[in-house]
Amino acid sequence: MSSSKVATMRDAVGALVRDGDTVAIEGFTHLISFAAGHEIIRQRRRDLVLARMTPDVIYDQMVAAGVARKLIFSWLGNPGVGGLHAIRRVTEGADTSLELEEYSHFGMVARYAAGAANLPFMPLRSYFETDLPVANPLIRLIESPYGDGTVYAVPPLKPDVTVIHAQRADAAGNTQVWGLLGCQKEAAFAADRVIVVVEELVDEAVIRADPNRTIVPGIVVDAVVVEPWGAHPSYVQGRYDRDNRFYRDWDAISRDPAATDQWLRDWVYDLDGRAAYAEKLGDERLRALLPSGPAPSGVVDYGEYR
Amino acid sequence: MSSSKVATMRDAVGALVRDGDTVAIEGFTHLISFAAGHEIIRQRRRDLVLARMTPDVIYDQMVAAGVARKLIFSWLGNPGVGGLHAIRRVTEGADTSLELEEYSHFGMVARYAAGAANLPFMPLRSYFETDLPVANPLIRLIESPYGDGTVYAVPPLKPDVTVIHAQRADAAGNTQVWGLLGCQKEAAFAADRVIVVVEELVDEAVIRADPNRTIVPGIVVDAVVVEPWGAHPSYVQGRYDRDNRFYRDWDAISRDPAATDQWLRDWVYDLDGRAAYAEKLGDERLRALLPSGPAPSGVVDYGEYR
Amino acid sequence: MAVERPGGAGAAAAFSKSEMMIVAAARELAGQRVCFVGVGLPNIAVNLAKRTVAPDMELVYEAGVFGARPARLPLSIGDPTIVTGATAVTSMWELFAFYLQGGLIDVGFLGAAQIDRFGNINTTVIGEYAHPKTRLPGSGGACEIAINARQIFVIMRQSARSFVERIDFRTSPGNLGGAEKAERIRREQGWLGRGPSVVVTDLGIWHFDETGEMRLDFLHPGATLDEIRATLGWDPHISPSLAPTPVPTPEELRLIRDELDPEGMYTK
Amino acid sequence: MAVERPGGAGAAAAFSKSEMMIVAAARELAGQRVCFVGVGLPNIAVNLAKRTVAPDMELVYEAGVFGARPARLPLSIGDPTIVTGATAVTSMWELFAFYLQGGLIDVGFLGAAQIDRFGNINTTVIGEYAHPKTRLPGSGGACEIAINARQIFVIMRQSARSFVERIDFRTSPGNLGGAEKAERIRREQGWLGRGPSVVVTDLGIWHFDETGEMRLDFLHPGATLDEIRATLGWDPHISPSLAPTPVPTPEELRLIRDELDPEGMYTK
Repeated sequence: MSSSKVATMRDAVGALVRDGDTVAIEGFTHLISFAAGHEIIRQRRRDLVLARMTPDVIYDQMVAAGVARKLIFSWLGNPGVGGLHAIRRVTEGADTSLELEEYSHFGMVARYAAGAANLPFMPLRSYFETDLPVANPLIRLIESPYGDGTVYAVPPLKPDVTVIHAQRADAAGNTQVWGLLGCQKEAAFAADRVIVVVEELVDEAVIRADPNRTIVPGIVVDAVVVEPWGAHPSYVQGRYDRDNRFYRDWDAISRDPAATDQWLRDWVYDLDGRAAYAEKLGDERLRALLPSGPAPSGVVDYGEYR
Repeated sequence: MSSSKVATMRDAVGALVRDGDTVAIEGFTHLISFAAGHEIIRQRRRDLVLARMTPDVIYDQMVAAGVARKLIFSWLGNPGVGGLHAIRRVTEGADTSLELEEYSHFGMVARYAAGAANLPFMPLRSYFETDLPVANPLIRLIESPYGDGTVYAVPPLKPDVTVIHAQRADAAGNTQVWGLLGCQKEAAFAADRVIVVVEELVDEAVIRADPNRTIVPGIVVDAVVVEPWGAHPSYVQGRYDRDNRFYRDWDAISRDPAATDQWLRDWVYDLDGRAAYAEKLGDERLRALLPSGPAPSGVVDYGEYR
Repeated sequence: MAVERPGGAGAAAAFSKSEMMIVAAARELAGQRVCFVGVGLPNIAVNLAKRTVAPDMELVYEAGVFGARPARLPLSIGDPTIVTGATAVTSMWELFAFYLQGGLIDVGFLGAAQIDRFGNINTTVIGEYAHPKTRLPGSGGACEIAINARQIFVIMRQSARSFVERIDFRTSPGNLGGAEKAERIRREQGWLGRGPSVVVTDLGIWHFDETGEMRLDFLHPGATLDEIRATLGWDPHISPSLAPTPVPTPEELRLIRDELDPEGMYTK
Repeated sequence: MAVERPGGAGAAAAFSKSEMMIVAAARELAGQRVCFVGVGLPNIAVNLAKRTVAPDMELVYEAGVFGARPARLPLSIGDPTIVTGATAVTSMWELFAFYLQGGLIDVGFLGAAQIDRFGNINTTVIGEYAHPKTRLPGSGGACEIAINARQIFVIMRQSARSFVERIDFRTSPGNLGGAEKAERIRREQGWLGRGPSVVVTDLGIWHFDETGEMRLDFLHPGATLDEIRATLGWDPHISPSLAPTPVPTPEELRLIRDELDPEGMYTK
């Protein structure tokens, strides 16, 4: 029905991500588009404002590669492992060359929701009696018009580009996800441009067979990139597991600037894309990440009504 | 895991709906619990504040039966047919004995969302340059703390009881719906007590096989009532169709107070519950409402991760 | 009610004023991408457009459906047929917040009980609010559709009771007191909507001119300017290049009569 | 680090201070209904409780999961194993708005980098905010968990650097400057949370007394009061009825070592 938006990662990033953009690669531990992050590094974008609830290893790599001037975030770490050392190097001590704009998780989600809903602010009950509104003056008090006190507000976040990874989409960009949903829907609707990266391109009929599963409609999507293993070392529910080994390995790599540079050369600059990355990881490594068995959802019936 | 909340409709309404309560039977055209409405009539509750985006035929019947003192709503009609005549009789001319509190659809949804999220208000861009804030002084202006103008706000709506109908739930009240979702999730989370009425009681394992399909968790549910055909003349996606004939028939019945009373006697007071109602409708009528064929969702795989 | 007319090619069938209105409204949707479907007459007009001039148009129903492909014309705007085979089903919160208020709707298609020359709409009460002569349904989603959809199409029958100098209640804003004020308010408050752009009635087609007032651009076959003037409460702007509305094609009539409204709910 | 102790019935195995801390924290969850699981040590403590003292407890993960049944201990708090077989998966908006801010969470279980005597928590920076000595992860969900969960449990290792007179940044409010102010603020602002109720460390178990300050109620086997005093930055309240923490059972140790943390990530 709609014309195809299917593109290569190189073309999608080339056309849709510009120097100076605010870019959100979203996905809360699940479905993080490392493939898009690496392509942005490879195309040497500069001065990006990188927004993400949890910058994670992907933004540590992007910061190490010099693409970012600022982070907007709510939790800055390598979950279960420790710190993000490339980011720490430019945010600690005298040399704080990377600008930080910091919220809580709910604050970040509320910012995307306000952006998606075209609201000037979103109220929430967080931040009272904390130092966060001092650290970030964009967190502001607002009085209830019903005379029952004050709450805090956060401003809308409208990325220039949001990138999400998903199990599947059709060529028009109608996108379905199961497992953790994070704030991808809000981040996609809030953005000016949207890149959807999927494990599998499916026929429109697959999407239309289960419309409640759709999280982002094609109407807000600019490009659909088909990139199996595109979320590694993050994971895709039902497809492959989180590669915790990589998250642990990154701790040592990222503590050493030379090792970090070498890693970027070996795994990003010297490869021409995700297929080469997956090949370099090797079958054995990938096979070990497959689920131990299936866990089918079951079928529901929408019924035919003529 | 949790003990069973399964109850009869008589017991659930008897224990959970009290005179004077604010009651929300939600479901936007889809999944309207006529069964609960009729049981509330049968138990002769009084002075209820009835909240619903679209009061529909069910609230027309409840108002005709004298259970309500007030409506909170956003669209007061018989969709595609015309007016709600029992309600019109007590809201027009000199005899306006039923109190009305009126919003737009988004305003009602935002009220439930504020209630569910324990917020003192929810902002929205509706109402500017309309007479609605004059008609309802609870719709109030609020200034953005970012100096970019004003928007309107609505206050939280926290029903004493919310009733929702669903395709299925387990005995603990974990509830799954497909098709139109309306504002049921928000209305359930906002309420003090929740009654879930289902077409089918399923094992916990059915729910856990597809956790993304769950709209309301058992933790907020007080009673699970199993009531096949409980939404008629409303419909249940994949189970039975909307009985448009009844919606049209109600127009004539409800224009005549005597016919309305007779209908309430025949179809509510003189029946002891939904099974008798379905029997009275008859097999032929019910069979005609079955979908013309199946429309299966397909299966997705969550994967086993040990 | 029915008038006999020569068609473009060969003799046309007889058609009713309601059929002409629905056909004219559907045609106005040519080239539109995303349409928010209101209850009643908009429902049949939009579904006709989807089958004729706008096959790629995405239908959005406030019930929470994007990309609906109704296999039949639903009586209500919530119906199982708008879900089965749709692109996406969402909560109403997301539908109103992200799709409508977020700015994705090109055309909001509304009905009305009363309208004024500036396209301001009343669907709430006839008479005073507290003790109305007639209690109408109220806003539903109309108030927010009027503010947030990029443009507003209206379909309604014309009568002295409905096309009035002053509406009894402003449920949904149109061009307020005229184009100048409307532009200023929309700019100041950051509305995404540009307001009403067309009103299709059983007598003709009105667009909005530079003053923000509706102007009659097409007169339906069989209708007269006297009839137009007798069915509204102000002295209307008539286009100097007023043209006759092209009559319904046999295919348009077939779709209405055989597929969309076989019981004649909308067209009698 | 390991100490040898006689168990309740027969000889107990040797166990580490970290194992004692995790076991003590898990036991505090007995009788709790809904627990919000934080990253790091809370993750293993809550998963141990689910397998021992609180089998019916619902685990909530901020990633958007209610009623998780992780088949393995996830390294991160987002992991496919917390989804498969869970009761409900929601967007994070709904998780934070409806489940947490809506008041459904009985216990929020947090870790911390710094804590003061009133249970105020810092997970943002060591040093000044603009040019920190150490940049920590920040709030994540901790700030809103501290405000909205009915009560807060903390698990963290005790040291002079972490148990401080003044935290460098207040990420998550505890009892503020003491019980009186905390009660007033909570009442005035309608917080649902009653604040911190227990801090479990590698040396003992602290609850909060009527002044809002933490009080040592249990001392772990092998730990001494001198060690307690050497690892905090204020003169601590010690319960007059201070008791030794019951040692881990063989089953608790088996669960930690064989099922939850076979690689010793949390317990070395």
